[in-house]
Amino acid sequence: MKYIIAVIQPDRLDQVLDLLEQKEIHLVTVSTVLGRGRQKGISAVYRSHKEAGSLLKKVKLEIAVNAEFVKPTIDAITEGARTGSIGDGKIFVLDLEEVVRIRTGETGNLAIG
Amino acid sequence: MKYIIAVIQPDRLDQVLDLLEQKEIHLVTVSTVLGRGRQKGISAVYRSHKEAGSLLKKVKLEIAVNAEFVKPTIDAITEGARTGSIGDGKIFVLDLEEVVRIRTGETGNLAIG
Amino acid sequence: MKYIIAVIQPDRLDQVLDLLEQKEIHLVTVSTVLGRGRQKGISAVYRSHKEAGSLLKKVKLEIAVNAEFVKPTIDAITEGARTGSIGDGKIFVLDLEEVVRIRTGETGNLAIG
Amino acid sequence: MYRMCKRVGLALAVAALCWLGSAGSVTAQDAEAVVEAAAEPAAAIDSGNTAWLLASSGLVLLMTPGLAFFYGGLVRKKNILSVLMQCFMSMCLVTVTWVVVGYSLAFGTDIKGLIGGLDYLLLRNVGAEPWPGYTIPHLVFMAFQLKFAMITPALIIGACAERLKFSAFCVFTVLWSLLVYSPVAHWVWGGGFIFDWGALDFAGGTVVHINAGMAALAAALVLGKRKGSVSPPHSLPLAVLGAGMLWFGWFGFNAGSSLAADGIAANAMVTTHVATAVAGLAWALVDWLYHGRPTTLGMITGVVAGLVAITPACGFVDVTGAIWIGLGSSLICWLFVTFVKPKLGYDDTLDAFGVHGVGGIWGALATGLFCSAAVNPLVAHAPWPQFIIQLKATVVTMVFSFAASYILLKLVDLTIGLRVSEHEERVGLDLTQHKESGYTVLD
Amino acid sequence: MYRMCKRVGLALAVAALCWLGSAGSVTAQDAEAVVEAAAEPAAAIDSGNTAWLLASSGLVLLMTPGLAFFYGGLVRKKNILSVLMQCFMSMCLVTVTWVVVGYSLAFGTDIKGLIGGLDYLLLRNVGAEPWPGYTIPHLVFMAFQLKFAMITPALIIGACAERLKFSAFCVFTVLWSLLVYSPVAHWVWGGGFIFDWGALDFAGGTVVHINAGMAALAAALVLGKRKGSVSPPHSLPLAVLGAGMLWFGWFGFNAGSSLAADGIAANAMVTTHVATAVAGLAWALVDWLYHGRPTTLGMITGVVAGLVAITPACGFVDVTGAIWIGLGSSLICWLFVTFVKPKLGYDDTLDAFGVHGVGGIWGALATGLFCSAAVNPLVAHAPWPQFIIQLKATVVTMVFSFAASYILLKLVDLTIGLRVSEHEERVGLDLTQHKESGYTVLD
Amino acid sequence: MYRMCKRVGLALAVAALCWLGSAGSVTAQDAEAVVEAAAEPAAAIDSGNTAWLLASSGLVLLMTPGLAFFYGGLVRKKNILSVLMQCFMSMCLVTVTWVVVGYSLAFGTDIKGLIGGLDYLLLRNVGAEPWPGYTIPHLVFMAFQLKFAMITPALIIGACAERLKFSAFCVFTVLWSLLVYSPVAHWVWGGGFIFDWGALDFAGGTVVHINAGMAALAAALVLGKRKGSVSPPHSLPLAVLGAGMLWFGWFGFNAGSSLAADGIAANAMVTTHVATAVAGLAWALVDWLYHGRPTTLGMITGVVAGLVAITPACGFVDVTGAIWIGLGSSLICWLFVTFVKPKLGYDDTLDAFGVHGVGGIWGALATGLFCSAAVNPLVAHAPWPQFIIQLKATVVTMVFSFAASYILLKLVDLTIGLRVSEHEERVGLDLTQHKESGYTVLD
Ligand SMILES: Nc1ncnc2c1ncn2[C@@H]1O[C@H](COP(=O)(O)OP(=O)(O)O)[C@@H](O)[C@H]1O
Ligand SMILES: Nc1ncnc2c1ncn2[C@@H]1O[C@H](COP(=O)(O)OP(=O)(O)O)[C@@H](O)[C@H]1O
Ligand SMILES: Nc1ncnc2c1ncn2[C@@H]1O[C@H](COP(=O)(O)OP(=O)(O)O)[C@@H](O)[C@H]1O
Repeated sequence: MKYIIAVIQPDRLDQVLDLLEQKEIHLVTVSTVLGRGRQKGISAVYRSHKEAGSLLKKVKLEIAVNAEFVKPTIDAITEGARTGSIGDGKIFVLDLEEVVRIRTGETGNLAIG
Repeated sequence: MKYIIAVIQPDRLDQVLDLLEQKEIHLVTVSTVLGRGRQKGISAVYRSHKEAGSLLKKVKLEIAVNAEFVKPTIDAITEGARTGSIGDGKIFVLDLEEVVRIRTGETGNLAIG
Repeated sequence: MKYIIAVIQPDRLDQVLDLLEQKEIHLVTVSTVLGRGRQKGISAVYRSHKEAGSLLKKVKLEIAVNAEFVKPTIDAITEGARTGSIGDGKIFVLDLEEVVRIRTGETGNLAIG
Repeated sequence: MYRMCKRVGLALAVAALCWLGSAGSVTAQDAEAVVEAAAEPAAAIDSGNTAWLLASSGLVLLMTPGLAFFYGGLVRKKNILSVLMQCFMSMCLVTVTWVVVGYSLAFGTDIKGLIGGLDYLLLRNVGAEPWPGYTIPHLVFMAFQLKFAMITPALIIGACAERLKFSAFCVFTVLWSLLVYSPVAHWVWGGGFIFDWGALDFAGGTVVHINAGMAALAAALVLGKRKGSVSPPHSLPLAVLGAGMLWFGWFGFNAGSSLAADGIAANAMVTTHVATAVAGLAWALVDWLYHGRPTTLGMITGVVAGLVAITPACGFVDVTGAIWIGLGSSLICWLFVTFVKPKLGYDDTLDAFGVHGVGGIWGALATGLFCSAAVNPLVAHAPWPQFIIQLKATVVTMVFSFAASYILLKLVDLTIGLRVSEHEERVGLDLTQHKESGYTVLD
Repeated sequence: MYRMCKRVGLALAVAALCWLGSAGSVTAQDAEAVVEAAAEPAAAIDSGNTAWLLASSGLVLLMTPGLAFFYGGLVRKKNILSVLMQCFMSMCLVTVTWVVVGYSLAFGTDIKGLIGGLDYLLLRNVGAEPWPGYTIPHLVFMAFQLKFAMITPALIIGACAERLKFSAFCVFTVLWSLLVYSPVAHWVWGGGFIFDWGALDFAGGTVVHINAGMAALAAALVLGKRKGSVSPPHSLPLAVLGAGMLWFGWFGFNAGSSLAADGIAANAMVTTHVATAVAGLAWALVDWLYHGRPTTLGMITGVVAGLVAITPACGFVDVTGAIWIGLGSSLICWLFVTFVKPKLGYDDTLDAFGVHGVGGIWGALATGLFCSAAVNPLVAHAPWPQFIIQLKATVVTMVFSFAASYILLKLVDLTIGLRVSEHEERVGLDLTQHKESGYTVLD
Repeated sequence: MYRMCKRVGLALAVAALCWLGSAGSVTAQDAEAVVEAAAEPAAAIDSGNTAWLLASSGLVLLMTPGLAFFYGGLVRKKNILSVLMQCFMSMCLVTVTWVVVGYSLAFGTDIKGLIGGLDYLLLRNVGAEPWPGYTIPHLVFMAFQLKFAMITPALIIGACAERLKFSAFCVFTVLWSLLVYSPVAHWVWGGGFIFDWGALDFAGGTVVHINAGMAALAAALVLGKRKGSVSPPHSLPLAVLGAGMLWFGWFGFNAGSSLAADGIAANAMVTTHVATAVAGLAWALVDWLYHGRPTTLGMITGVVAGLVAITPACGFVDVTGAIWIGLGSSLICWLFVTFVKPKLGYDDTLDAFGVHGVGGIWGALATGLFCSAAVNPLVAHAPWPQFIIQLKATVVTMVFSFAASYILLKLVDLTIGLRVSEHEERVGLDLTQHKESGYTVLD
């Protein structure tokens, strides 16, 4: 089982979620983050005081999947989130040792979906 | 050492934190997330425009523990967060290679607690 | 490759980001979290009703790096975030199996930076 | 009632004239003379007084949104809209009931001191001619009173927040407005029996605050406690905004209740302001002493407690009286909320009873202690005898409001149910009662 | 125009006097007599009327910030400042155009019924002397009208939110204010041809709401749809705050339009309030029936729809008329927004046309159905004939506003471009148009 | 002072009458005649003027909460309550000091041009009778002035935000209000020596803005810089809300300062509005030119700068003057904040000096440049001679306010300490000074 973390542009979220849905990956956890990357943000100005604006708003997805779903997941995210310009984001894959479904107490491959 | 990530219903947080406390698991990091799961959300209506409402508010816990604390942690979360209805959430266990306590520079099992 | 998660005091963020920059670690994902740790929070009072205040505002950093950057990263965070008083936070190091840069589809060591 | 009001109005006019002119020493003859002079020509509309009452009506209108934010900032994020919606619904519903029949029940020709007749049904006979004894159009008087009728049921929301079913709220508000508010308004202001006793209530200590406060207590008892632990206010800045709007609007509430832009209005504005400031200060200081820090929520709660307590008194007491009333209100409400409420164990979510009820009772009684004929010639009794009258008025209002509200609440509970399900409470009222979220998380 | 206004003013004064005095039965002689009496001494400033108009000007000023929050709460977080900024910019820009020449175009000496002359260029000849036929300083009349001129272009923003370029907004607002608003204001209020037809528009149904609504429709069509999916309101509490400020300020808008603190103002305040409450209630109920729950956004939308529709009518109809107008407005706008708009497929982001346009059209027509000389002697026709006049006025305003706005928008589009780039739309207007973020995430 | 005020009041009344009547050409005889006529009957209360002053008092009251949000939106999330709390505390504390002795020091019988006597201690002798020379109750005048006294110390908060100890704030505010505000108010308005020079300050350019601005500068210097880097505003929408409330309330501040609903009030309202709009526009344009984008914070800062600068002038200049004053204020403040402040290196957190101080100085001087007897007959000098008087008044106020504030701040610093510990600053003032959080994170 793998734990996939992806950081994407906020406005691509709907599209990524749709594509994941199409590939039967329903279960996702989403949160808002700030990212510093290669993308240069627009520097803000407050009463002539400039703010670097290096931290940009991004959305983070976390998806736990069985091994066979890793590729479809990465594909769906890549397809949905790619705009081709800097700032599109990254996908990180970590190993996941165990999963427990709180409602039933089920564990492992059974619990993940 | 393990890194435990749990996604639970927001209103179960207090109970889970209490139970963790009872099992001497004091150190926890909490954040708010949105989750898409089996639970069907209530679709919102804005001037007759319907919003799917598939992303529901959840709370995410992150707890780094030594191996012997994995089971008590999972038990506490399961007990505190279970309502028996869909949407109760999941617990994910990842392997944790190293921990550093910033204040002291201590590492490993010492630093985790 | 490693996936480094650090929880620090909110007001140390700027300093940590600067130090990371100096060590050529540009790419970071930041989010706000609440932490329960050894630090005792200030209990709040609302119309004479006391709130424990055990959950304190913290900032979480996530940084994916190649192996050789693990130490510099930990050093930068430790240096920037340490105040010497309780609540300074922790650094967690997890193993990272794969990285994908969404824009280009590159993977692995190439994609991380 | 008509005649009575006219009588009072003239007396007031006389008094005001005398007071403004020669500062005191009203002789019976003076009064007679002026009454006659005043009786001769049909009282005309005065543009200045009308201007102030139009402005005051606007100010009091703003108080219900103000209250919505004061309350709304104190609940959880997931229930913010339910509070705002209930406040706005109260504005809409009560406008309809008031215009249709509520106003007539309150201010129509008195029937045995108990209720007004149906002369003003659907605002029949309510037009641009002066409200008897005053120099403002009857329609303006009606509109001004309407704003009071609107905010009173909204005050009760504070006790029911985070668990009241919206449909139950609507039904209860309609019933309460007609069966509790209008009668009490009639008794105290419309020429009813409490009015006849000579009870003083300048701007609504009994009619608005005790009335709503007792209903809130009944509601907290009938509804029961919220599930789970108490949550901190989700946005204190919103609550502070609400408090600011309330303070601002309350000038219309209190100084407008003079029904003229005159010396009494001036006095009401000053006493209102001073009592409020003293009360805000006092709560902050007690928090400071007892909890080690002055809290913002404490200060704005004190501000509201001061506004509540000075309401019945503002046109009858001087600045010294206002200081004592403000101070007393803050201390009494603070003691109540800090020590008594936790003992009693009911869940008055936002202290609607603890502040409006308790502060209102103090204010109504204190009016009897500090009122002075030097401030307002309508004050017919010396402080202590007046206090006894105030006590009677207070007790009657308390008993009636509590009992009637309790019965209405039970009735609603037995028919359509008062409380949302545990699941709905958990998910939040915004989504389950209104299919909306207050704030987005993403974007 | 001057003379015309004077004539109307005197007639109004007469009528008001008669109505207040003997409630009806105006004979020609009475009128004559009073006209003469009134004509004799140069009409003086009345402090009460002036007080009300000063206060009303303040209230109407507050409406543009109110609108800013009503609209601002409904957009995405990343666009909140763009909405607030456009509203404030509208206040600043229109103040300048109005003072320089806009006021003169609207209220200067009539030229062939089409436009005002340049007598008031840069406020020349606008001083402390009374506005002809009234008892308030000319400067106050000008300032009161200015607030109307300020908010009207701000209403259009609702249709363009989340994609309009800021520079284009500025240019369009200046042009529209001078070339569309001032002419229409002149036709209807300044002695122009619609005024001559005898069309009734007490406080701006045609001038403000239909005018802005049609421009909004044109803007939605010219601009095209937003990219991506529709987002829920980022902060409904902000929108509710805006609605509360609008309701409060609208009292100045409507009751202030009597230009005096008199019975007509009282009537306007009451009808405004009642129509608003009924409309808020109605929208909530239709949502309840159709969507299963009453929504907060629905209720405040209904409130605004009610305020819009009663605007032209408030000084000419009684409470019963107000109830029907409020009810009708809510139902018609609800049907429009729910069924018609999705069919038509244009992207009127915040329903500026759906509420202000549609509600304004209903209100202007309904004024013809419910107006009554018993309420206001200025009503010269029976309902049906008046309806025909209203219909003509409405159609003319609709056609002119739409066509002129469409041309202006196309012009701006062809020269500097109306719409931000897709990238800017994605990142949000706050950062790309104003180099700012509404809210911080950290800290 | 009493007599003096009476004299001025009568002169004003005369002037206003003449101006309204025959537009200019006041002969000495006219004045004499009217003075006598006016002197004959005891001046009575005018309901219209009183209505406007009651409303204005309400409007000015709302400005302090408005300021609270304007400032509060600009600080970090963790310090929002500290700002709101200080503003509300200023309202409460100053009310008490003002009623007890502050008002008397400012407006009591003049003692050698330096300070008022104790005739009004605890509002003794302040009642419903007219304020000498005017037609509003003395109590209303006192209440109106009280709102000015309340907001002035609150303005200073802007320079101290995010690091001032709350206890120090309280002590400083009480001392400053009595030892700095009341004297300056006496000198300029209460018949003191600056008043005798003939300095013009219609609504508080010197008394409120220069006074608070100089104290803010002193505070920034004494307190030192904040730790760490500067943070962006945590909620610009809150700041915009505050700006909207300020603009709205400022109408009461400025047009209310006429103490009547007359032509001067009308002029004040119009000049205030125009200067504000021009200033808002100007700041936005300069930002656009210099930073590439017009910013929302820039626009609302310009709005406030315009309001500040027109304050002393609004009743003495015409619209053209207002345009120049607004424009000048925005440009000067912009230049100061952009280039001068960063050079000087002190940490005036929210530019209390940069906007209120600098804008106030410009406004006070510009009053001397643009004032005109055609606008207000109280203008006794031609522009240039008047400018010299204004200059003297400005310099004296600047020196006194800075020096006195500096001394008081040092005194407080040496006794109880002005600044929170570094740890407290890090954690935030809300939690450490008030045991509260502005917003919840969870739920
Ligand atoms: N090595 C990393 N560790 C943590 N977060 C990263 C890393 N690389 C990228 N990110 C996240 O992804 C976002 C997009 O990265 P960026 O470099 O701007 O785009 P791109 O991948 O297209 O070059 C960043 O803002 C950051 O939040
Ligand atoms: N495989 C997964 N990957 C990421 N998040 C998940 C996964 N499964 C569940 N979650 C999170 O847990 C929440 C609850 O899951 P859900 O399926 O609704 O409940 P249950 O576990 O009771 O069936 C989801 O909203 C989502 O945030
Ligand atoms: N074992 C852990 N699991 C998850 N989060 C932790 C753990 N230990 C520390 N944290 C996070 O780090 C923060 C700081 O920890 P704390 O114990 O207060 O400080 P210190 O490390 O200086 O003793 C906590 O508030 C919590 O968010």
